[in-house]
Amino acid sequence: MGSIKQIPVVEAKRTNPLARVFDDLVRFCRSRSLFILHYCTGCGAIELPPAMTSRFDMERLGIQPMVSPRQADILLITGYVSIKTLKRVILTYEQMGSPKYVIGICSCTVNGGMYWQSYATAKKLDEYMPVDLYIAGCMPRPEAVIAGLQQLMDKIHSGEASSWEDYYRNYDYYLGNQQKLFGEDWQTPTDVISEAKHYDLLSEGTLGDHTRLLEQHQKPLEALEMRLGHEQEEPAK
Amino acid sequence: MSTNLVLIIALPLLGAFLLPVLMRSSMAIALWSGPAILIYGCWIIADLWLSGFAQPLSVAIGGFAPPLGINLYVDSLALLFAFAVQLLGLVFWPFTLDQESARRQSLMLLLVAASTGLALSGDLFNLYVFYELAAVATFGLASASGSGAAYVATLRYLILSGIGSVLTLFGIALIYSQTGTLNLAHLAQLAPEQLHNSLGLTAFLAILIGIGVKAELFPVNTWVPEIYATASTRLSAFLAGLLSKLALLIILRLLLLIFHQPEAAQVILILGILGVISGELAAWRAREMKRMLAFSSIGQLGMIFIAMALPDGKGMLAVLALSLHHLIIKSGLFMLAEDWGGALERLRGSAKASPLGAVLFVLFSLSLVGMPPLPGFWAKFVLITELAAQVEPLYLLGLAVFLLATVVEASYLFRVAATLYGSPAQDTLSEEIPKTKGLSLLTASLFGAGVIAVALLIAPVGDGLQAIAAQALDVDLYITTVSPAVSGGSQ
Amino acid sequence: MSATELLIELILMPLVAFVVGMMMVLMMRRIAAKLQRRIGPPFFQPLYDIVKLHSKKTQVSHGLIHDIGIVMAMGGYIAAETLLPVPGMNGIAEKGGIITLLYLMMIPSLGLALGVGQCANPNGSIGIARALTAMLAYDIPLVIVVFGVAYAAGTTNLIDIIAVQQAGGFETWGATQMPLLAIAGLIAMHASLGKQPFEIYIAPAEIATGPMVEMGGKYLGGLFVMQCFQLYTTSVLYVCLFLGGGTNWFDFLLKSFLVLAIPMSIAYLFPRYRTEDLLRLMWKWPVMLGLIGVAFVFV
Amino acid sequence: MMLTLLDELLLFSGATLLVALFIGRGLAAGWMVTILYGGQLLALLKMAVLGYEGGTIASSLTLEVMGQALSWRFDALSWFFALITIGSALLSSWFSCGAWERSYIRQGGNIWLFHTAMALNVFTMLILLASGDLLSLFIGWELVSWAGFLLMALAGGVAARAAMRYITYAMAGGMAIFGGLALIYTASGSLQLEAVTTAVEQMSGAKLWLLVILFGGGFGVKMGLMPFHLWQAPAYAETPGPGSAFLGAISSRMGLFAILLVLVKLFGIVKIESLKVPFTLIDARDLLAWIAVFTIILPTFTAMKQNDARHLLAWHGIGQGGYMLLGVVVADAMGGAGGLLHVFNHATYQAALFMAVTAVIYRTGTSDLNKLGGLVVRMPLSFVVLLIGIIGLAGLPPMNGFVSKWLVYRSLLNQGMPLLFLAAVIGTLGTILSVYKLIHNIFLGQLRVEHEHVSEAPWSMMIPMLILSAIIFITGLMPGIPLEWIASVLQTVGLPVPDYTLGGVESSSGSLDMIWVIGVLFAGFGVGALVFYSAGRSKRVHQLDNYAGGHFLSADVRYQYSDNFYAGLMHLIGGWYRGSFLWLERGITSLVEFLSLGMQGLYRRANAEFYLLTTALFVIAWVVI
Repeated sequence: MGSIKQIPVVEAKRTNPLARVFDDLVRFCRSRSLFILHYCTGCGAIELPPAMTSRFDMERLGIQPMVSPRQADILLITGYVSIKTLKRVILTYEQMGSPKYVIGICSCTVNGGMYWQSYATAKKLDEYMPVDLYIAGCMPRPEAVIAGLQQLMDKIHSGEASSWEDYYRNYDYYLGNQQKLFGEDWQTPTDVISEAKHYDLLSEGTLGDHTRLLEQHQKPLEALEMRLGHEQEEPAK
Repeated sequence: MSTNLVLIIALPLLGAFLLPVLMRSSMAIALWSGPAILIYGCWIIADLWLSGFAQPLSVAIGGFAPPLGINLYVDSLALLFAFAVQLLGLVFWPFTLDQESARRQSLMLLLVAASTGLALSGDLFNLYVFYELAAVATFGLASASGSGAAYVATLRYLILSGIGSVLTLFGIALIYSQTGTLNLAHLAQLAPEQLHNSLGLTAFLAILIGIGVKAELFPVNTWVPEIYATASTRLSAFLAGLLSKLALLIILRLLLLIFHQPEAAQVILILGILGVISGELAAWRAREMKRMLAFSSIGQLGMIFIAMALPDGKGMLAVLALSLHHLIIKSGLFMLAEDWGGALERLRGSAKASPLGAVLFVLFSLSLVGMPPLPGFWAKFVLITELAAQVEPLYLLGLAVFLLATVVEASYLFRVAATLYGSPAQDTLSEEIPKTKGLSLLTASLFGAGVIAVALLIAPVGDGLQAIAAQALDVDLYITTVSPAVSGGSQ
Repeated sequence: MSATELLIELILMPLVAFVVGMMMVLMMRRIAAKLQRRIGPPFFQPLYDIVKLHSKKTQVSHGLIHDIGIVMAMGGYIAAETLLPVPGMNGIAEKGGIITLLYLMMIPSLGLALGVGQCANPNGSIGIARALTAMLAYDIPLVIVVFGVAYAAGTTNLIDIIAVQQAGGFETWGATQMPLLAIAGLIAMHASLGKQPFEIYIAPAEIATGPMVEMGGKYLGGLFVMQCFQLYTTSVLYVCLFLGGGTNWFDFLLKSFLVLAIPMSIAYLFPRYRTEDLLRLMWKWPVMLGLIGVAFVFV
Repeated sequence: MMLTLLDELLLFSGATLLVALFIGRGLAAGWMVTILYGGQLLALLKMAVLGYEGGTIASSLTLEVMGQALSWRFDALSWFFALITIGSALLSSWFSCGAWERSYIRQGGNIWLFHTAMALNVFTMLILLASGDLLSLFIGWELVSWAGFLLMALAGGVAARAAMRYITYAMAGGMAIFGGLALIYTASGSLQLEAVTTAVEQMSGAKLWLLVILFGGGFGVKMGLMPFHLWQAPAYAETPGPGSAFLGAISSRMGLFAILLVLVKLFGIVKIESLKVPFTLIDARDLLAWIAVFTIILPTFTAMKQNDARHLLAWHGIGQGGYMLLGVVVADAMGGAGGLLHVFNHATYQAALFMAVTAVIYRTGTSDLNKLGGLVVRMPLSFVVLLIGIIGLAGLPPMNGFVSKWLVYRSLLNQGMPLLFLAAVIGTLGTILSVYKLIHNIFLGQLRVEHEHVSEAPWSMMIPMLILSAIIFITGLMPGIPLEWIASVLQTVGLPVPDYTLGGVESSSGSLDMIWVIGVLFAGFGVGALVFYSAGRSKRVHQLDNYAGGHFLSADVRYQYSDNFYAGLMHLIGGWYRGSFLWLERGITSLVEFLSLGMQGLYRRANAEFYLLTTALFVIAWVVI
């Protein structure tokens, strides 16, 4: 059960003062330029237009909407997540570029809210992906949303908002929950384990029974590297 | 020597009548006599040529001097054609021997004799007689294949050339009534006063149309496709290749010696143009090798007529070149058609079965459409330079038609070539694909070799032709040769 | 001039272009905000975005061509800047001339097209197809305009073109000499910026920002840099062709920003044209104006 | 007798033909022929003085037929074209050796016929280029036409049909030239160039018009000028790979050579300019220019609609021919240089492009743009070659195509021809669109499952492609190299010469120095790379790890955009493709059909004697009246 508290925040192990300044600058820029991908499930989405447009104007905080997960920093889940939806949410989350942040809006993302009895709804979002911030309420008003975003900005600036690393560190746990929900043969196109290696975030929690289960049926999805071989089995007819 | 020259007409004639009798006594003699005669004829002419033949000569028959007596006029042009007759007679000789092929052989000899006569005779009436002889021989040969279609075609041919003869005779009669002589040399003298009028012209046109039947002149050539399609290819080759040229020769002589009037030329030009258009266009849709060749030879003859129509003998060289070229090419093509008769579609992919035949076909076609440096190109080059030199719009029209016709010609000839080299259709089995073989292929390759030889030796050949043309053009030479007594004007 | 001076110019010109370009991006977003009664982003927002994107941890690449495409997109413009004379710096403008400049400005889009192509995302491909079509649309009036200006000046050398305009002050400006061409050029330039109503190839809601769909991190950052250059190049080119270039930096920058402000303030008031409508519009009015303008040049 | 250098070259070429003819069946034959082409190239380079100083080298073979003197000689013009011819022949034949040859034989192709046809083409082209008078020009012309026919037809099937179409067009063109020849002959009494020039001097407008139309039309057919362009694309596209590379590179440029020789050198642009089109403001030169421009635009936009790589390229080949003619007829210093330089450049990149496409066909077995994609990860070198090629074809820096087009644009600008300028640029834009479609649909986008195991083309095919790419880039960087030859060509045909530098062209009204331009371009790339690679390291992902609106992608569902690539554009201009020329062609064909039916009907009538009598009566009546 990985909640944000238990994760030690890794400090950049640098001694060069210039590097510190640079890291600080980078964190500052990250906090002041946030591209949102709002995954508009449920009713919370209705609160975002006022938050973006002339009334509250997110852009003055450097926050602007984006359309594709590759471009986005924040994944905004604005309401209840049915199981079908959750698959897409996870796919989208894994396609986003880290550092990435997840914000759950409305009580449905916290505990299922009014869908508590529903057989088809994922109750707790943070069982399936690390969530940086919940904005509770049904639905929270734009002020609340803005306030939440500002809180996130502060966390980013101070460098605590690193829960995305948790997804790699405890991937086995999250995968386990996902498999419980979607079945044994669950697989996303993104090869999280190799990414964990790529960011050297591989830790004891990354691999486990569930990842082993995954590797049994996982179709190979390693990238198509350029090849310069001149020998082909036999040219096409 | 003069007697020898008479022999080349007399011997085949004799042979023609004796052959049926001979073969009753001995097959062998009968088998070899015909070729022997022809070889002898060739030898005579070759000998005459090689023994420094420079000046034309006239041979009086039966000792009466022209204009009273009849004579043979032998200049290099006539000699060339006479030689061609003998040689082709030999080449197209029906070599088997049985009852009806004996008839064919004697008819062949008859045809050779008559054709030689046509080439040499210097007398209008003789020309007519030989012409009739040739016609008779042709009927016999044409119907010899014995199929119903052949008989029908022959009948058409018979009627047509019959009426043609009547017209010719009518023309000759007119001339005689006007001048009282039929000797060409004599007529040449008298013509300027007595024949350069509407009557003379009528006479000429009557003769033109009459003889035009054999010369495949439009529109009296409607017999051509049927005959060529049904008669034996060797005969077709002989007719298309040689006899038409001899008829041309007659018309040419008349035009040069007697009737060099613009109107005459104009008629020939118009008919020639029409001939080209009709022939080439008709050939474009022909679905059968022989028919296609027949139509294309109509077109070619039309071109020759256009050349002939050029004023005061400018086209002489072109006529000569085109005729000889067509003679060789068409004979060769007909030889190929002997095995490749029938629908063109049958030929799909037969290049595999008979590569040499296909190559020869392509060679002949290329020369026919006038691809340099093959001889056909030079012949056409001579023609169009002369045509372009004319100011008369009709000639320029002729030029345009000629060029367009060549395009059409190329397109249909090479459609056939593409068919030959195309991959055979699935439904036809390989054994169904016709092959060119045996004698005909040999003959065709002979002609092919001839074409290539001419292409290589084009420079000397060209000079030779120019010399011949110059000699043939010289009217005074003709007159003085035939009747030295009479100098220039009338008696 | 000496090699070192030239070298300094060649380094300085792209640098200036980048800085000014970022300000232009800011201006653009501010204008948009003002038109929508918003406050708009802070002053350094463009810088924040670029730094953030380049400092992303994940840099998703679809292959070497994907990377090279971005490099070409930035590099092409960096090269183009050195052919674009600014007050006091001519770089190698006289070695290329305006035709070369126009073609150099196609290199970035070609590079981008290649990069997007390897992303194996049909949205991107569709976006590029539309972008190239749009190029076909606005380049036709653009070349008419360029022809008119170059023919009027009797040279394709931008330095000379500017000199000709500065000869007699305001009267000899291209805009006053050839007003029709200036208008046509403005429309073509607006279209070439790929802003509303001509941003069918971005179409976020339809094809997920087309070319940018698979671009994250430094890839998107590269495109942001490219956008700065693009705004700068386009407006400065227009200034050089019609507004007599710049005698000093002040009026040079003033002109460039004003020129850019015109299409920007039009852009955010309009929805988007479909491709064929874009073509129809571009091939009708600006072309007509341009041709008439060229006719005037000839008489 | 003493052999001149030209004799050596022609003999060498003939020898190549004989070798191909007699020992062309073995597998080593390809290499042997290639080496012999190399020998020809050397023999040509021995004549390099022509390319640099000009002058002529005569062949010792002369002929005298029926009063016509035939002679053969080389000058700068011939040398320039011969260089391109032999160069492209050498590389194409090199490309065809080894791997390609084997697969061609395995697919039932006749390699012997192929080598022979190639050698024959080169030989005949050299003869044409060497022609010293109009008659030998015509002879060479016909030889080239028929040799081309052989090369186009040898694949059989579709190719044979295309070749038939070609030969009909070519014959029509040839006959037009033949007619023109006759007219000139009557005017000048000889076909020697000097005599013709003098004869043309005092020739009436109408007659000159006729000549210009006949020759322009005749030569235009081989160039694929409007409206005689229909035959070219299918004919070139269906030729076996290296053959199409060779044909696309040089074959149709023979038309331009002849136009340069006859219309530009003999007649002179000034003379042509003096021919006014009645009731209009334009003259014959403008007419040619406009034909050239339509030849640029229409085929280019037809190419955009092609779905087969080879057809697309072949259509572009037609379009690029327009630029050459355009430059030549504008005929100022830059235009002439541009037109001629484009001949060289086009040869290089067109050959490279056809080879790259052939390599793709060799590996994947198809050139259908809707059946490929994503091959860049499997055939990167071919991709690079194709990329360099299309940059050249589209005329963008830094490749050589840009320089020649730049020169043409500049000449149009100097001459003040806005509409032609505009049209030329439209052509370029169209080219950019369609070449992006080409490279995207073959090499970019999603790799198909069946192409997972494809590998790069073998070296025997790769090396010629790389050599060509190198040439494309180097002549783009230093256009001065070919411009030096072109300068002497321009002098030979009597056109003004631009003052060129190694890097481009000097001119008071704006000059070009590619060395600088490319220098800064690559410096820019360098800076860009610095910025790019200074940021964090990239993570390669699989092509299926891709944004699809939250959809899970799988290999069995294509996620690729290739068909109807420019849908938006086609919404507008799709209706403008009327195929009018096709319609025209069909119309003419069916007209001939109809007439020939009528004629056959005429001969099928039974009552022949009726004709005879009517004719007889008619003519007699005509006489009497």
